[in-house]
Amino acid sequence: MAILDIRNLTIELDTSQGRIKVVERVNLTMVEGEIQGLVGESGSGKSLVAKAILGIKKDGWIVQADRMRLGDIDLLNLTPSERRKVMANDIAMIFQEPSSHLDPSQEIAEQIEEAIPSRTFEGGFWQRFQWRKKRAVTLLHKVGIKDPLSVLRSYPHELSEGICQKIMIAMAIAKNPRLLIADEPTTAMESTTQIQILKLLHKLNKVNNTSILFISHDIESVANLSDSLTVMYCGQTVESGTRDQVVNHPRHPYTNALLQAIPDFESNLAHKSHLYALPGSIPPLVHLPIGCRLGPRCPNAQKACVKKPHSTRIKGHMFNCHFPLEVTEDK
Amino acid sequence: MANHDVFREETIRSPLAHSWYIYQQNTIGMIALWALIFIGVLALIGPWIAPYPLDHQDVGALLNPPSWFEQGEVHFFFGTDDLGRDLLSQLIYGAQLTFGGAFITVILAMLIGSAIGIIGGMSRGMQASILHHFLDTLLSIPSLLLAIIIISVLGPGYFNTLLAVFLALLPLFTRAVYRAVHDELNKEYIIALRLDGATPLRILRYGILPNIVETFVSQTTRAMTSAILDITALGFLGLGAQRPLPEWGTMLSDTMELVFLAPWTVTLPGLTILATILIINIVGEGLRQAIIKGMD
Amino acid sequence: MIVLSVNKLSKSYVQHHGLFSRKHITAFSSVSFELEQGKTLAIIGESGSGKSSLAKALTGVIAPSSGSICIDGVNIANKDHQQRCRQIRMIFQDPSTSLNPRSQVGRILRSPLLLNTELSEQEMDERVSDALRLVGLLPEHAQFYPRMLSGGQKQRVALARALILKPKIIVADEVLATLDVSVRSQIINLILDVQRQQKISFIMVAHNLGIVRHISDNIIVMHEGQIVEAGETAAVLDDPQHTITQRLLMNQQVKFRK
Amino acid sequence: MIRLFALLFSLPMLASCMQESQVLNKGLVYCSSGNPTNFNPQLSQTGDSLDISSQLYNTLVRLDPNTQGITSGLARKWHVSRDGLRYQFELRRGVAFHSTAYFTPKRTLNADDVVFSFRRIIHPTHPFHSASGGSYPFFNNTQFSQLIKNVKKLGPYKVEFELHRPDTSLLANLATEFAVILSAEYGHHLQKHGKNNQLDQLPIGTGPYQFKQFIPDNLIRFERHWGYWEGGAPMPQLVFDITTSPTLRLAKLITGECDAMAYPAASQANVISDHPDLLMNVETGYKVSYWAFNHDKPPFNNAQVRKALATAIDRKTILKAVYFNTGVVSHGLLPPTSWAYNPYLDDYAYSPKLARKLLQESGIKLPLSLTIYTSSSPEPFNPNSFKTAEFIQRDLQKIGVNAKIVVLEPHHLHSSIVNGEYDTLVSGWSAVTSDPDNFFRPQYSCNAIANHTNTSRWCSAKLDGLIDQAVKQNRMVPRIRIYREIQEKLRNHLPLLPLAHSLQLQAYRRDVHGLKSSPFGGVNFSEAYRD
Amino acid sequence: MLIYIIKRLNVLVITLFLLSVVAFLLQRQVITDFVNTDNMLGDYQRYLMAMLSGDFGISQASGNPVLQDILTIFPATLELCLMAFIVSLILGVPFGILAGLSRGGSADYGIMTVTLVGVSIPTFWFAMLLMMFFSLHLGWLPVSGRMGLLYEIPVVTGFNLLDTLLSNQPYKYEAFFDSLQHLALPTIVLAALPTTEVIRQVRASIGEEMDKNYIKAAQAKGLNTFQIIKRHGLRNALPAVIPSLGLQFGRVLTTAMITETVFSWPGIGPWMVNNIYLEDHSAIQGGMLFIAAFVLLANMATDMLHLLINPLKRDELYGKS
Repeated sequence: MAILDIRNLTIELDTSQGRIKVVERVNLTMVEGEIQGLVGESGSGKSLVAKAILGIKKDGWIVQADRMRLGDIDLLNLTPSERRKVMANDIAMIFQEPSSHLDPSQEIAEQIEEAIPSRTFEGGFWQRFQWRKKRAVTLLHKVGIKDPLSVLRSYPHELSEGICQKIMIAMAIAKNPRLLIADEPTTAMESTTQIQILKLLHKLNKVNNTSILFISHDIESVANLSDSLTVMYCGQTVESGTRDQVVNHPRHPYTNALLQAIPDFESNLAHKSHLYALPGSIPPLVHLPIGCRLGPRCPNAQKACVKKPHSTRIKGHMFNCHFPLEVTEDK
Repeated sequence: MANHDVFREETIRSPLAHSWYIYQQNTIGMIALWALIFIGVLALIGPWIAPYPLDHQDVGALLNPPSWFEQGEVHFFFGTDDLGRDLLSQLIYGAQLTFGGAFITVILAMLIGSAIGIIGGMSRGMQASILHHFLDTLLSIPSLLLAIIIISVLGPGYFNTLLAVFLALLPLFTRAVYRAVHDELNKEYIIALRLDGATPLRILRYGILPNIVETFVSQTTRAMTSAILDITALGFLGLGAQRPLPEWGTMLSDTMELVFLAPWTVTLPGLTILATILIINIVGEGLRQAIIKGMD
Repeated sequence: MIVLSVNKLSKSYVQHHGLFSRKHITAFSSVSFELEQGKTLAIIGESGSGKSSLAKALTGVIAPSSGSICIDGVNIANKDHQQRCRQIRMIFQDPSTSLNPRSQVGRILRSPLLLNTELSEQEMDERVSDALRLVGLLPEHAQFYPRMLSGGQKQRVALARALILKPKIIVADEVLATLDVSVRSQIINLILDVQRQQKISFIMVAHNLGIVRHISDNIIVMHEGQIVEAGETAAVLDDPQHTITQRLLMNQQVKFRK
Repeated sequence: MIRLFALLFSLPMLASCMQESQVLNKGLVYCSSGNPTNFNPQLSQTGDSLDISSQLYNTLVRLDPNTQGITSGLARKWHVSRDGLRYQFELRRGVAFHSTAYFTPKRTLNADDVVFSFRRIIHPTHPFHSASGGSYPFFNNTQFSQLIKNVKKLGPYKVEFELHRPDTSLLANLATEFAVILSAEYGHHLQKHGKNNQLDQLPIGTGPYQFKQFIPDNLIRFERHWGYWEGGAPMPQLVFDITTSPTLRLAKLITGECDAMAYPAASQANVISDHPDLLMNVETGYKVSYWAFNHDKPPFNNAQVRKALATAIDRKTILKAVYFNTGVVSHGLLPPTSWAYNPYLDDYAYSPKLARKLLQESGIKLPLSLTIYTSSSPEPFNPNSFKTAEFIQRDLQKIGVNAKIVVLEPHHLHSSIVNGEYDTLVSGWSAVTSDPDNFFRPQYSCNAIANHTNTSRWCSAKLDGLIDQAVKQNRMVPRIRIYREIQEKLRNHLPLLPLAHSLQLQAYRRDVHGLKSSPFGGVNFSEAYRD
Repeated sequence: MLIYIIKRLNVLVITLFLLSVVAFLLQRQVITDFVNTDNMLGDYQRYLMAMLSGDFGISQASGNPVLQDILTIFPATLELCLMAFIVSLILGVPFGILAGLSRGGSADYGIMTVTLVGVSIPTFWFAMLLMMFFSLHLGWLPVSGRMGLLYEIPVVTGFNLLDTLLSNQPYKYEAFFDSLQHLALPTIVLAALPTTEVIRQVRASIGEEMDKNYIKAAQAKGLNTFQIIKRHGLRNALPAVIPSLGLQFGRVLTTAMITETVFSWPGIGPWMVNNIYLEDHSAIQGGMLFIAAFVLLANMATDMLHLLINPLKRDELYGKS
């Protein structure tokens, strides 16, 4: 069953240059218990999608969708307070730069305890007093923190990014969420720490069967971790499908370019030879091209590309391109 | 290949020109700017355009109310004071003393204070740190208090007031510029410039100064308001300009005894001070915003 | 032909703790290596391993405590920026902070020429245009201010600034880290082209081993200010000897799905 | 938080509703104009000390407010010897002194106290003569010490003043607020403890109120003297709120913080009379403001020059602009209400043309420059000396005389007067008796130069003779004749140009009754109350 | 912590030292006219010793020791300043939060316009306007002084509000309310400046904090706006306001000197101005050093407080800074 089902999500921003469609008709479907990767470079709108799911809105945002469901809950028809309740109970989120997402003026203990919902309490009332603290310790243990007591007594600035991210994850799993959104959780981290966090997410998925929406600009780590992938470019979905479909048989030139840009260890690319690169750069929000937004950079672009391409779907492998790539052999 | 043609539509303006462009969109700011220019012009040519000379006393028109009152007369637009002096002329002359005096003081303080700040900011090590701590402490004493302290040494008087305000403003500029320069020095583009082999002077000219314009603007407007407030306050306390100099604060303290008889002699100079400071604040805030916006 | 030889280069500084206690901190010590013309040397290591400080010391951002940096046999360790910058140039990690937001691209590029050459106005303009073309920009970009350029374009300008004095060596400190993948390849290609055309040696501080493997000829692995392993890239990465290298490599290669 | 805020701001409003207060009805507040230098009017001549005098002290004789005649005070009756050289006073019995925290009297008033009070002034060897500086301005100005030969006790309640020469102004002088009677017992008590200065700082007198507290620049607190010989005052408490700014004094009067105020500014007269809650007493003051020429500084010793300058001054405008018409233009030094006033004196009418002509004829080097010294604070005789000086400056400019105004704080001005630094001086005189002698002697006599009241520094033996002759004469008609002659002389010589006589204003709230004030300044709260 | 205090005190002492030199020169110039310059150092030494032992000399005007005079009148000023601070916090914090939350909105616009006028209005004129309106026109509030003078309250603390309550007069509550009334106008005038400053600071601080990531995280946790402000926003925003309060103290004290002059509040302002008129030099320099030292100490104290409250800054106390 689909834990998350989004149809034609469109997000518009009011800016001084007028209203801009930063996210245009994006579809996203997640099966329960999977890790779904959402890949895109800067300006692709992937974080906006996450915020739209969470329902965090700012002034000047217009969010529209044909459908937006979390399991059996219709997210579109909720009052703000119901929405907050859903957020509090069913969705958790972890972010990039975790230390800045912790309140600098509070000890970790306080913040974790705030994140532990009362509904998860089990046991007699006499245990209530110490319960949250115990639970906090257990949670920290779960995310692989070796000295939970001293961590609980610390302030965020005294801890490393890796520990902070683990704390964020601990706070996320405290409420047994149905969906965990990880928005660039490892960006700007040491590679050693990155691996720890990724391993932890992987373990959570495997052990608790938590559904994870993994958002990243790094197709390498996404491809590594996820069961299925969605690739976005400039607010449009370009391709989505299972890991195998997207990574091994990309149909969209953009996905292909992303994959080619990684000089893999196993690839037989000649040393110091040119890497495959799309020309040009990502257009700024105020100068988005019409039609297929990759158009000006696409090696296969033709006249037809000024129109928005229809999506093609083959066995759950969806891609939006006028001139898709041929199916390639397994790499 | 690059999408430069997309940017073609936008004419290439320097960040400062761009800031100015942004400022021009700010209607209130533009009105305030024109008003500020108007006050500046008044301060400059006031003596030539004032309806009456400074020492003109019309014995036949003592305490005339402003012209919009029933007993008012048009040729004394703002009315007269108890010596039959035209209030409008007094205020125009006062612009030179209050606004002009503050302006010159601020400009001098800016030049000298910034110079010290730049030297302090560019030099590293012990002396800079001492300067820093000393300024920090000195700045915790407000400028008016500092001015009062200086006045208590120098004695009351208009020139002494300006001197006191000048001395009180110095640390303000020095510290702000010192900080800004210090911050700039650690920026990567300054390091890059240094790696280009640039001399400190060149780093200052092309690297640092264009990037601390905002500091100059905000400090200058801040200093301007505080200078006017200080000059008028000292005038009001009787420590600044003395009668018959029509410094606005002095005018106020002088007319205080007429508050029952001729309220306009109190309200009009006060309103003038308020309006002037308001205008400077609006312009300053507008410019600051525009410069910040012009940066991105 | 060896252009750069670094011998026992060290950097340490004193950090004050309160009034009395002070601590000697070593950024790196006794670093020695050589670099051939037209080759690329990659420096890898965990953060805090001193690789960034080493890059800075090489270009003169910070002064080394001891040791020598010889370019063509001349020690430049204690020379001023003017002498140094004709030989060795630096590209910073983040182009948006290393380009003066209040200067036009043209002026940014001209400033090293102005300071270090005796060229006429016209010649300088030509050099600027050439440099811009070389990095894939247009001469018109000289009129632009950095804020009008995209991240990739800024990095190109930074590269042009490094190239404009025709140095022998360019030190690039994590220049690829902040770029988007699709743009990153462009810059890598550009660097490779420039190296081929101008026979410039590169020293690249990087952490993506895939890229390192692709573009570098030699590699230095640093840990806690020391070189723990060095050699030809392929040799080191295919058969890492030191545990640190092994760990770095392992982290890069964890596969969750196969 | 919002509730707290609301509470905080409602409190003052709430309190303002509680007008009916126990305390407020048991006291009066008087907005006085400045700190008294001491609490003994013998020692000073300022209005602030005057205001205190009638609360704390009594005098031997008093001035009847209606007839301006002399009536009895602490002296029940008095007798003047035929030759006018001996004055005998018979004292009232059972007059109690103040009993305060610092002194408890053991006896009532007797002749010793009178002898003590006056001997202190006239005998330089008296232990208290130099206790507080040894300066007795009023008595110096009236040349009291030169007049009195001796003050003798004739009996427990009988005192005799022996004079060197007859002087008809003696009784008037003794009726002033300066000739107060101190307690000899208190004096001896202090002397025993070596605290002589305290006599004038912590006062003991016989007046309706006794001293309680003094906080400089803030307040003076008096409490009712129950044993007052004329019966205790209606109010238990009297506070002087020391407020230097006349604007603030009026503001306080309007808000009811004060019940009466000292010296309303001339500019406020209309506001006060228009205000529904306020009342104003207007009395012709025995005050004059003048423009004095320093005879020590040529060319101001030249009568022609003085006349030229005098003709240049438009006094009517000064009266209008500075006095707001609360006064009259002065012709000669005396106010029109004085019996010695000379109505036939022709005046220096305003005429710049004539002034210019006179100045040219005077033969001095032109253009002329001069300084005008003046005080920066309002004075009883001139609400705004500086403004007056500004008008004089303007008028002088019209005849081509360049005047520079030097404004000084009162005590700085005083030292300038002592040193004679000024060319001309805008100042004035407040008389303390209605006797014309009190105008002429301080301003024109040679002795007064040393007392710094003769600010023109002009000295004429002939005029001195006339002034002395006038006070020896106890018949009215010849006296008037002498004074008229004096005025003629002064008109011709013009050592100073009298400018204006100000009115004596006294403002108080409508609900205050029984307030007494005198034309010479000073206020008396002995019968004042509020309903 | 100790080291930090020592560091701060060091600078404080240096500044006061410089001020004392100025004060000394002032005194010398007037009294001895630089007659014997050679004896300068010795004189200064003696002068400094006297200062250190709290001997500021005798006021020529009052004849009392200067320090005694200052200590008598200073509580009045302090009372006024503290009241102004309380009011400025009570008003400034909620309005600042409101403005900070509705950045760019109409509430923000309105509040910021008012604060702009607030910083632009000359104190003395504002005082006169209020006096004209509330006292003279409406007759609601008294124009001057600390308390109706008919109330006789013994001085214990020097703070009138406390003294009235501590006294055993039968009318003590009446007197208390009367002092409150007297405080009202000067407090409003004096509070104008710090209130605008608090509003601006809180607004900026709240605005800044609300943009921070941990607020987004709290939103993602499902907390509502009120909870977020209460639990996270204020906790982080308010400490940032503290150091500026310290700076404000100096400004308020200075403004108090003007306000006191207008409302004839018997505090340090009129005292100081009067002494400058009278050229009473020992009083001037005593007052000057006292005020400067007080402002600097107050400043230091708030900085300390800020460091103590803010966990991020606490590290600076032990070491680096």
